[in-house]
Amino acid sequence: MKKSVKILALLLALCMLASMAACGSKQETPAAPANNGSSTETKTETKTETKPEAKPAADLHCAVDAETVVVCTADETPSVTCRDHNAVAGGYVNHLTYETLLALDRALAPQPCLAESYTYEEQADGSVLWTFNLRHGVKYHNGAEMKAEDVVASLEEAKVMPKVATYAQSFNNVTAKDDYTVTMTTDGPSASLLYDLCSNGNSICPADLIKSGHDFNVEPIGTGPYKMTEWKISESLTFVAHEDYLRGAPQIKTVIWKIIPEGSARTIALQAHEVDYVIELDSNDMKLVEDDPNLTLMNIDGLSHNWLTINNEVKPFDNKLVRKAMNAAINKEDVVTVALNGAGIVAPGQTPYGQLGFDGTGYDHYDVELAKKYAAESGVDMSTISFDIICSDDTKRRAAQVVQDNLTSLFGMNITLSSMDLATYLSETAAGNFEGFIGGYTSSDMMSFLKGVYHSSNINASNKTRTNDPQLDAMIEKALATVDNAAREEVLKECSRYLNELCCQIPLYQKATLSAHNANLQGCFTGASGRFWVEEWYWE
Amino acid sequence: MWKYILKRIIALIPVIVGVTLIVYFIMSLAPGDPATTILGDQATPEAIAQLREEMGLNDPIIIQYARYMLHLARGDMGTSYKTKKPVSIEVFSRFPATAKLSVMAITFSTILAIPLGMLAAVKQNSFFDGASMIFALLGISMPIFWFGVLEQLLFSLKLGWLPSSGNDYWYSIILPAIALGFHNIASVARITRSSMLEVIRQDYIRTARSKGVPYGTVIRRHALRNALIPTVTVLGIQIGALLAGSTLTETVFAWPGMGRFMITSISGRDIPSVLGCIIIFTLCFSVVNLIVDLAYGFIDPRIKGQY
Amino acid sequence: MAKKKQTETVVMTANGEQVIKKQNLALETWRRLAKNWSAMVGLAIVIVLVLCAVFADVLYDYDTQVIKQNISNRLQAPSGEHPMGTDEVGRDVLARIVHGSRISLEIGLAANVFSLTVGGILGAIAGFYGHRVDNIIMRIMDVFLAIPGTLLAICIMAALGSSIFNLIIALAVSGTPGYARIVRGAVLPVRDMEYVEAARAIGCTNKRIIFKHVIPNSLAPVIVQATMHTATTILTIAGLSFLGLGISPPTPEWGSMLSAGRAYIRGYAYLTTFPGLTIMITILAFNLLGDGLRDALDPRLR
Amino acid sequence: MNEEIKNTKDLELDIKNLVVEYRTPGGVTQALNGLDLEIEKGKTLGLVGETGAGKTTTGLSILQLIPDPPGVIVDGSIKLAGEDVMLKSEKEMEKIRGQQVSMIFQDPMTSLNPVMPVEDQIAEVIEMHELGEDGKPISHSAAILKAKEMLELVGIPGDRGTEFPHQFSGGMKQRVVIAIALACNPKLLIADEPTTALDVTIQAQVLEMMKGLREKYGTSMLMITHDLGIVAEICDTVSVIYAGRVIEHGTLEDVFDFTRHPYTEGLFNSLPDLDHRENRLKPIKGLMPDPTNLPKGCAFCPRCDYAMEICKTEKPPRVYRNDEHYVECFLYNEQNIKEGGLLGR
Repeated sequence: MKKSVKILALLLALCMLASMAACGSKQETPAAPANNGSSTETKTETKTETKPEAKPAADLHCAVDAETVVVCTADETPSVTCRDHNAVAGGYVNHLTYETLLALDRALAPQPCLAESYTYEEQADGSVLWTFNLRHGVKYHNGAEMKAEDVVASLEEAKVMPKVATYAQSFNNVTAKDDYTVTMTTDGPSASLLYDLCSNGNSICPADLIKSGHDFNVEPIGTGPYKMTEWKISESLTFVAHEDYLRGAPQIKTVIWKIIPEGSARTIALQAHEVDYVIELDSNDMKLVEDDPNLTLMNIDGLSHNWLTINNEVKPFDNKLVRKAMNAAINKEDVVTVALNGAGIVAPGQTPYGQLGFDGTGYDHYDVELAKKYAAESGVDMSTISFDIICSDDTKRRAAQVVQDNLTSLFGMNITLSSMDLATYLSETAAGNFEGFIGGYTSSDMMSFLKGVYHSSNINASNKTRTNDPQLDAMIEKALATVDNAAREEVLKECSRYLNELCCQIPLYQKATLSAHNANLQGCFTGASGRFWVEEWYWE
Repeated sequence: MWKYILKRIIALIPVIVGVTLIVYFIMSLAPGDPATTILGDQATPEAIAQLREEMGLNDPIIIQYARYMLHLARGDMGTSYKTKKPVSIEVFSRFPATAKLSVMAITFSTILAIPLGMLAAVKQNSFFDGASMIFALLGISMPIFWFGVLEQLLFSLKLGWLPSSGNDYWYSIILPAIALGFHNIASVARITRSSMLEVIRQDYIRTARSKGVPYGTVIRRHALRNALIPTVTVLGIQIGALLAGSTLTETVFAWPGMGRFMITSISGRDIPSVLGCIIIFTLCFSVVNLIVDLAYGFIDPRIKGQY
Repeated sequence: MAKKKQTETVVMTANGEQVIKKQNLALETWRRLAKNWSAMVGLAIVIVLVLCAVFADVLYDYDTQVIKQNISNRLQAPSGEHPMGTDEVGRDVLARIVHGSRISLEIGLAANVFSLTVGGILGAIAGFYGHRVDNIIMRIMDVFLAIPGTLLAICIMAALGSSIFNLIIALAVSGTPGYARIVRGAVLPVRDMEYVEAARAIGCTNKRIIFKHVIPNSLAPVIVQATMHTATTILTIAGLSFLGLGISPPTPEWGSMLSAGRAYIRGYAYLTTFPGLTIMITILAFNLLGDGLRDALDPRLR
Repeated sequence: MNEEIKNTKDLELDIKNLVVEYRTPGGVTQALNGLDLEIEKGKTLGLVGETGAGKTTTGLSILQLIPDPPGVIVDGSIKLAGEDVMLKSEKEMEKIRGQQVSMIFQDPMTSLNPVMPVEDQIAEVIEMHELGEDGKPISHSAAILKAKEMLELVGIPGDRGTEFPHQFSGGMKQRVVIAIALACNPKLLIADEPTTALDVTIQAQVLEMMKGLREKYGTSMLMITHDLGIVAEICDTVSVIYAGRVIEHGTLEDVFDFTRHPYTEGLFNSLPDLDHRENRLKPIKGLMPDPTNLPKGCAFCPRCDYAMEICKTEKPPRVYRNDEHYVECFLYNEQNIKEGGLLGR
């Protein structure tokens, strides 16, 4: 026994030595002084010229060096192409390598990106012709210049790729007028076109590569600020700066994109300075990060709107008053506390708060008396209701437990919870084989939210309450056809109020986007959509 | 001996067919449509239909299975639903990591378990016997994901000795290998102990002692090798448990292996990938057990002649 | 001739002793077990667990103390009132652990009984009839054995969805081939023993021979396996919970408590420590008991 | 009265009042119950008795290899060439085992390590005890050479030494065991039923060989057996053991021709008489007493045709017929023992 303890100690000691040695070698990686502009004056002719670089890196406590950021995320992207996945994890890496004609700005409004400007005019047949003027001199990672034919090829490919085709429905007849002008048409005025063009699925790639069957999953070539150099499956992706990037070469020259599935392991890695930036911080670790002077926490109100979804086709949930009674009976504050550990807000309406067109008027908040009143009016004996809530992850399970407790103690409803894995949950809920579940929808604009969640055409897919309300459908379609922002906002607000009254489902919370990074990493902005801009980061 | 190996390899074929059959049908009958799963919460019905068609999910399951097996017979494990890469690439790019982890874990547990089991047997019913068995059992008693997190907290965060996750340095493997190996100490130590207990009662041990050989030497020279035979068997069987354990360990330590891939494939209903993993797991398990059977020959001359 | 005669006397003598011993096999086993302090510790813990399970309702009321939430009281550190603290929705952890023993033991027992029945019968048939039957059954079992048990359970749980019943099925299916193998292994030597030959000679049916002779003689390894497998089962449940395939809340199952608590491991370590220790001690106890039983029942070490 | 004579004897082995118990949770087994045994230098003693009488325990006691636990030597002394082995340390015992005393075990099938070539097993004992020509411990190759010689000596071609035990027949394995036992020319050889597990023809060969070797090296021998034929063949003196005690002892002639104890008589009657095959065998009735619960008086009395009341309650005293020959039985006193047996022998 004693011997084995000694051996173990020795082994550990060896490891320590080795790790120290490795750290040393890490710092020796030759690094150009870059734009930090600091401490370059100590440069000498000796072999130790890299030393001045090593020092700041040590001070920064960065994982690798002052030109590298190690980003860590929960899920590996299924693909590094832009059109062969629709995963959030894939979206993150797409933002590094690809760009789109338009891009959402920090306030989630579409702004020109690869397109310099655009115009539109209504045609005689009622359709609308859009003209996009492309930027000149935009270079791909392979050195080629972006031309209009690339846009045509990219958008046409998007239309046939099932995983992104949803975002390629609004436009038709994409044509290249000249090398720097692209036109396309929409069936009537379309507000969604601009948002659709911001989607990763509509990223622009070189036409010749698309035609020759280039494997973008091995070598993703776009115009984005970084190009991928290595993909160690299940482990990490490495990106290096695209020196010809249209907005100038990024300061961070290397981005290592690590995959760590476990939340606690991500926080540990961050605290141990193995990584510099954690995209999905576990809400339980929020306080730890806050209390750590070496780390910065970013807690951004998110767009993910989450609810207790109830199947409106199932009795007695077809009764609006029953739904309203349940809505008023649930203590959402408790849900936020328990499910999110406070990292989020109570949803103040049936539509996502913070987006153009939100209106909370007519929405009932937690109110036991009101709940009892609705219950009495409904004519349904609430204590006879029994149903099952499907939850597919820990957060949802925690939320569901509060819901279960509230409804049981107030009305004596009989509620069971069932855990399902994501696949089962998605299929079962889409097919309507459920009574209730904890679900959500994330979208960066109100229109796609409303269309996805409530339009009758999405029954058996994303309209899981199975709401089939012609009046609502009409309002949503009207909003989609309203290009003018102010006018559209009015339609959307009306829609929000209508939904608050209809109460198809029971909003619970809007999850915050939590991320954390080394306090010395600067320029980190995270938008409400969870989007961030690595090309703006730098060490200080 | 080559004939024997060949026979064993041929015997593998029905096992592989059986395994794929079972898993294919379990996965296909599972609720959860691969297309819906890939497209997620916000998919439109048209997109789902389009993807299902593309993935060939509209045929009857039997047809799908037959098609899969025909491809497999030609050595083609199909294409991952999720990543659209060939499953063989997906699996074999992760296999080395899992193999490395398993070998390290087995090595770690064997190095600790065999002396532990030996000493416990020699000092049967003593305090040391009980204590060492309890120590060995600790590993099997702690849920691996809990033990893993505790390891990370201690060695990575508190002491800063070892990286908490990933596979960046050669020593990244230490923590996951300990977590995984610790789990197997008990089985190996236990079987070593009980076979040792049996061996030290054998007549030839008495013969050796009657020659005047010191007890310690008797144990090392005569008892150990004989006691190793059942231990090696257990090591072979442990590979199965180890591969299963690797799914959890790999998740906790972000180890880029097959176990983690299999879990995500199961939850993504990525049937070709799941089958690919299962086939590799089965092959590994069978090949390791074949090696174990061959190893008997080297340990025990009596068995050598039987191949 | 002389030699033979004497050898026979000797055998009789030896048998005489064995006969006496056989009558007291249970007692003898118990005596040997009682000598093994670690096995006794294991047994004591198992007894405590069983008592917990039986008297759980007396100790804590299920509806008001085990599943009833009290958000204002959430994440309380251990204190006199809540010796193991409260969880993320303010439930008493101790109360849940006590009631959890019921779930864990129930599942462990049910899964084992199922595996044992199916696996035992299959193994006995295979071992007893031999040849073709044996070949067919054991090849099928080999297929199941080739899939690591946990992985099989994961697949089954994904397919069936999570409920206690499905969990039992998943664990039972993955445990069956192990039992089949053990029982077959125990039956094979018994099959050729003289008393079975004798039973056959006097016209006993095969079924009768299996139930009267073969099964009782396979008992020892099966008892050991059952004890050990219960431990494995509890551990597998914990692993499944970790992957989100465990038992749905608010059912107080240890594995799901540990798994749910791991999110809080940094700030509220007791949420994992207590369920974790409970699982650990339980598995330890079952293993100690199993090891002790194995030693006690092993005729070679007698 | 015999003390002086005894002291003048040159004893290789002298066991006095040896008491060995096996203490198990099931009870205390009285394996040896005050056993006395003497072997003169160069002589062979036959230790005869049924299985369970304590014969093997006697052999193991001499080597101090009683499995402990559960075996405990409670009382008595064991002297090898005058030195008490009970006082020796384990280290000293290691020097004695294999060199001064070696033992041949009952079952050659299990007595050899199955995973070690036989020459290594023979060489091991040589390496343990012998010095090479340079005075340092003998080299492995020299030991192997000697081992091959030993194999030749017991009638096995030396080049078969690299083979494993499973490649040998039972008789040859026993030869290997004997080669191991004799490799270092021990002063005392304990042979525990060396031929029981062998075919009759092989038995004779092995016995012949042992006899030859004994004469060649002048080794003393303790021949443990239940086969009276072997005793007649090879032994100088005989001790009959029953329930852990010598109940009759004498020279071969004393015991065979002047049998006194009813148990010894019984043993002889169990043998078939080839000259008078019409005579029925007369086996000893009953079984050995339970060693955990020995009768209070004479251990043999429950099976004895001549048992008297006193036999049940008191231990019989030792009665000498001559200097060597004695019995422990109430049937005899100093007078009638010399007058010929009650048993008609």
